[in-house]
Amino acid sequence: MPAERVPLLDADDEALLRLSRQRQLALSLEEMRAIQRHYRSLGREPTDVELETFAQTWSEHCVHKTFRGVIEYEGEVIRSLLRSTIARVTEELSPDWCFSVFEDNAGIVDFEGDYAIAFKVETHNHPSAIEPFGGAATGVGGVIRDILGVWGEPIANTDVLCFGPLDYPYERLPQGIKHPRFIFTHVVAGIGSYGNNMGIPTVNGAVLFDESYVGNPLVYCGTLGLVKKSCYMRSATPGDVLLLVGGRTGRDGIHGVTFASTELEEDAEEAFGTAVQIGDPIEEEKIKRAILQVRDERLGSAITDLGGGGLSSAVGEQAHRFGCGARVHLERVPLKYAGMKPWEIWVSESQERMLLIVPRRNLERVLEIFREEEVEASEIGELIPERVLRVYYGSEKVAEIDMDFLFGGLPEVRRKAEWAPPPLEEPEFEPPEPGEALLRVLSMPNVASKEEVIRTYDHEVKAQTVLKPLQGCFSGPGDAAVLKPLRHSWRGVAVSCGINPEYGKIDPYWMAASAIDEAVRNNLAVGGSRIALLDNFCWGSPEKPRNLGALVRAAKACYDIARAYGTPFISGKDSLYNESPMGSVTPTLLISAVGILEDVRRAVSMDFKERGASVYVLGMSRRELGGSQYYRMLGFLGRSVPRVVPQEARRTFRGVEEGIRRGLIRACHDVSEGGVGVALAEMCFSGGVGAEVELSRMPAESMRVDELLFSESNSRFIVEVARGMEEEFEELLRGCGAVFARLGVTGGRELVVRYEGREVVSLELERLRESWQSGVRV
Amino acid sequence: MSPRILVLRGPGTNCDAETVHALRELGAEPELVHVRRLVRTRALEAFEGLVIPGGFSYGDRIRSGAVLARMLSHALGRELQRFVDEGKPVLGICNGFQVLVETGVLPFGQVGEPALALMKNASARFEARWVHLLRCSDSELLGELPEVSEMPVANAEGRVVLPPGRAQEVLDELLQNSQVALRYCTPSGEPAEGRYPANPSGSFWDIAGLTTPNGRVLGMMPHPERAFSAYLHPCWTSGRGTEHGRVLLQGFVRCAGRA
Amino acid sequence: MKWEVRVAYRRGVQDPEGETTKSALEMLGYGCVEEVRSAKLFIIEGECTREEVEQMCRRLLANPVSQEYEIRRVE
Amino acid sequence: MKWEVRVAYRRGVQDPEGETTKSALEMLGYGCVEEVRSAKLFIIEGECTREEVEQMCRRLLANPVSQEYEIRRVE
Ligand SMILES: Nc1ncnc2c1ncn2[C@@H]1O[C@H](COP(=O)(O)OP(=O)(O)O)[C@@H](O)[C@H]1O
Ligand SMILES: [Mg+2]
Repeated sequence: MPAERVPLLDADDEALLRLSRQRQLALSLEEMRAIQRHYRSLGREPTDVELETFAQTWSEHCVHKTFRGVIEYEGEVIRSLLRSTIARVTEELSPDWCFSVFEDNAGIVDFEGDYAIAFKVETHNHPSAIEPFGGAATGVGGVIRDILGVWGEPIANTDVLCFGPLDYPYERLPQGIKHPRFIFTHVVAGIGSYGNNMGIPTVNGAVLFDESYVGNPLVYCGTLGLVKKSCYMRSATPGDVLLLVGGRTGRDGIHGVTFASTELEEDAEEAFGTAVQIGDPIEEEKIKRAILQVRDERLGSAITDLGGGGLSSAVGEQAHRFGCGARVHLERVPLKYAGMKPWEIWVSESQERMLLIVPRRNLERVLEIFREEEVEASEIGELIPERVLRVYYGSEKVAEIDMDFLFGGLPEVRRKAEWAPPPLEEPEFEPPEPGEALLRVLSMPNVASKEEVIRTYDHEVKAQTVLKPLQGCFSGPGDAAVLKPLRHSWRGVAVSCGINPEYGKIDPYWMAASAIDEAVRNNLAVGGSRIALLDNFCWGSPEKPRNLGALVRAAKACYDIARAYGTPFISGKDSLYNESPMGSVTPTLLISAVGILEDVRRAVSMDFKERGASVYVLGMSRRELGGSQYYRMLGFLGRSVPRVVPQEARRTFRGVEEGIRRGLIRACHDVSEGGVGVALAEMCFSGGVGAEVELSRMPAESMRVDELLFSESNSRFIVEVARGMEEEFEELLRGCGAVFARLGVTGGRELVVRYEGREVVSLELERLRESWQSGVRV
Repeated sequence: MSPRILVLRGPGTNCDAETVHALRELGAEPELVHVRRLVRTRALEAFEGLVIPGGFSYGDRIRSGAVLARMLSHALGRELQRFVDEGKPVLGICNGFQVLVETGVLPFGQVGEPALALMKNASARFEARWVHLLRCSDSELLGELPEVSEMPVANAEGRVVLPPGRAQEVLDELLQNSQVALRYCTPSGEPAEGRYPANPSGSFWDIAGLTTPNGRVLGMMPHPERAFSAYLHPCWTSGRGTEHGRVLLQGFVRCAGRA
Repeated sequence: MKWEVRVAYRRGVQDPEGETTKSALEMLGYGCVEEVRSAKLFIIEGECTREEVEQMCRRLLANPVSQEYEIRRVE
Repeated sequence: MKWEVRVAYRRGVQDPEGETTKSALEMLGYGCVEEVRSAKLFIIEGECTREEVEQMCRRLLANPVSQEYEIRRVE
């Protein structure tokens, strides 16, 4: 099965583009020309294996051309958006507790002693659009391998899912697009199946609905891992063996990377049918055991997952990282079936495979470990001192690529970005009755209970989940999960997320600011501190200047807010071609946060605990209902998007952190979608304890009662303070300079809300809960 | 004396680490052994107790527990039968329960054809939630477990099905021998009577756990190792955490200590 | 040779997958559906005799308490 | 009327259930088995037309990207 020479030297521009398209290379004319120039200088035609290597290594998915390229934006020239915003936060903060940031498959922060925590979030959008079960399942499998790829033991999963409305009319679905309900049920089943089978608890996430996701759902999958710093091996040298472990290689998943870097079109099913995979979690479970054994015996010198681009990227990137080259023998790769071409073997993205690099003296023992777990392990080549990638198939050399060109020859991408505020107006309307409105907001799909999803995920396997996604005796919506990953220590990890694409429709800057704020406050609410962030951008094509403008604005907010909060980014990812025949997705930024608790026994859940305790609101409420669930329920978007005032927020955050540390706070819930009204209702029915509050006491701009109830201003919390502790608590908050007010007391079987003494809401816990539970049905 | 307990695993077993940890903390000497190795060494005899933990052995393919069960009864059938006959304690948790049913060991202690089935939950879904359990037998394996206890379930196939047409007959036999050890119930201890979510799987007669007639083999869908510390309980933040899983496992370890 | 083994719930045993499929179809507006039952199929290739396949069913593929099986030779 | 819908993964898509079944059968000593594939069956009763059943398959029962389905009228 020989490699093919691809005639490139004499091709004109049109022919170059045709070639890129026909072979699904997703390379631009500029890039094709660069390759052509390179081969002209070599005086020979490239092989198909070589061409494929460039397509993979230079794909948006692998090198983030947009984020690292040049962007012209409002007269400004940005060189590498990534370096000038996201990574800059971490660089400037340079916290000594960050063990590894941006260079590995996952970000890693110190935890306790020799232990560190790794965290990574990925997306698997296009595969989930066409094969939702397999796409989501392999999304989970893939991000777990990212953790294995830093020698980490996976300890928890997260998932954030964005779908079209579940009641979307079938008649309006374009050809080839699956109904949101079909996608929803199968994505949830896929995520549950992979995590449950592998025995990794799924502890945090979110589910959102918006019309723009009908043609292109978003599936974010995250995994946390436990890393032993003393067993973190990254020091490969020439002569070390390349060991391919795990499942067999097949045609599946070919061109997944270029698929992810292309817009979804009507014929996507046909064109990228091979990108579809189902996944085998049991295979990955076995691999995990073997890898952890290799880790504990310190037998490897490096490791990486096989994800996008398959062997071509994994081998190339590792060789590059260690400043050497590699020799690979493709005929040694175990195949699922005969007849695969060398280039197919080289770029296949078959699931459940990892690449280990092993000093030759350890090889025998490593192979024995894999045999014990019944996992195939094959020596496919080795690292070599020259900076060149030599790929063989039998005796034939099918590729010889200069590493410096492969990793340095990519023409700089230059794009234009623009942004103008959309022409939006603040609505004027007769406010509905507040109690009625509260019940309706509680059942809005984005607010309503996701219990039916959450319970199909095992969130307790490993017996480390101290705060679960559903909290309180009556299963309310927790802000963050808390894990206790070490047997010998009470130290805990808090995991949370923040996401609100509604705000992005008004201004992506404030959407990003709000997402960071939400992720951080969710984490603080359970007792997390020393928080690190991950960013995941899901955007429409960056070749549309408006999309790119939105991206620039969001990235700038990431810098401004994270810098002000002192929360470094440790990892992230972008997925930039989320387009379907129905247009671009709403720009969507997910921020995930990981924090530390000194002692999990101090963790705080969001449910009200006892009668007669004091209820406080922390933070300033503003008249900013643009993008709120309340407006959405009434059919408006508005324009007064919630902003963030970092200095003010930090004072509130300090109060919460310290209040929890001192044990003054018995219950804590962040105020997010649905505002104070929803937060209070959730705290009541989760704990089975009612409350009576007076809204006029809220520190707020002047506004109507319904606005007070449903404004989604950032950086706010509702807390329950134990009886008798009020004074100490208030003193603490004053000391922090935080804005706050005591709103009322807990007790009874109802939520009673007054405004200047007049009762505006009076609802039984049961009714509140029922509304909340009626929103999303699987 | 600390009993040696074999904790069996196969590909896809995934609750082994916490199970081993729990047993060790209770003073036992757990040893985690891969089924292939057990088949090679046939060392079952050397242990005082056997635990088959939860998970998805062989991916729950064909039926949950079926493949691991066949592996046991085919390659180790005689050893397993002897272990059971000698009255050494055996505990199957969740997937382990399914395995014991598929080997035939539960409910009548005979390696062979299964006499009942654990089928897909009535909801047709995997489901993770805490349940209340009614203690219905004085089997030593349950230790000091109170009349009503709390533990979490997490499974897709936990619905006990007795042979259709003969269900009542078989149930009567089980009851006569006091083999129904645990039933799903309400917080106040009334049997769930099939009602969701108190009975999360739709299990027949609310059966959550069964023993052999001599009470020495226990299979249960709920996970005691996940109810091992108060801070794993969903209401611990309200000061209402319990440790019923620890209590139950203590009973098992004590029993193994005497074996 | 090619055998098809079909494993289905015995009558009288609840078939949750069939039931949820039915209600999902109803939700989609297919009022015509009266009942849905689910079953599993194993397609086994190889030189196996019918007795061997019978045995496989009894020993592994079906649980005799809740399931029944049917064997068909297709090639 | 009674329809039988058979849904299976397309060739080339991994079938872990089939693979595990094969190796379990081998372990039990059935050396004759060369390949096992798994599939799902839905038996739908009711006055539905073939077009309706076709639609059910496309909308709910199968995903044409990774699976193929076959509809048979049995009664
Ligand atoms: N897809 C999901 N997977 C896992 N947990 C989820 C998922 N969706 C929501 N959750 C959990 O449900 C709880 C409430 O989330 P959510 O409804 O988004 O509330 P809020 O908007 O108040 O943060 C959280 O614990 C969250 O982790
Ligand atoms: Mg929240």
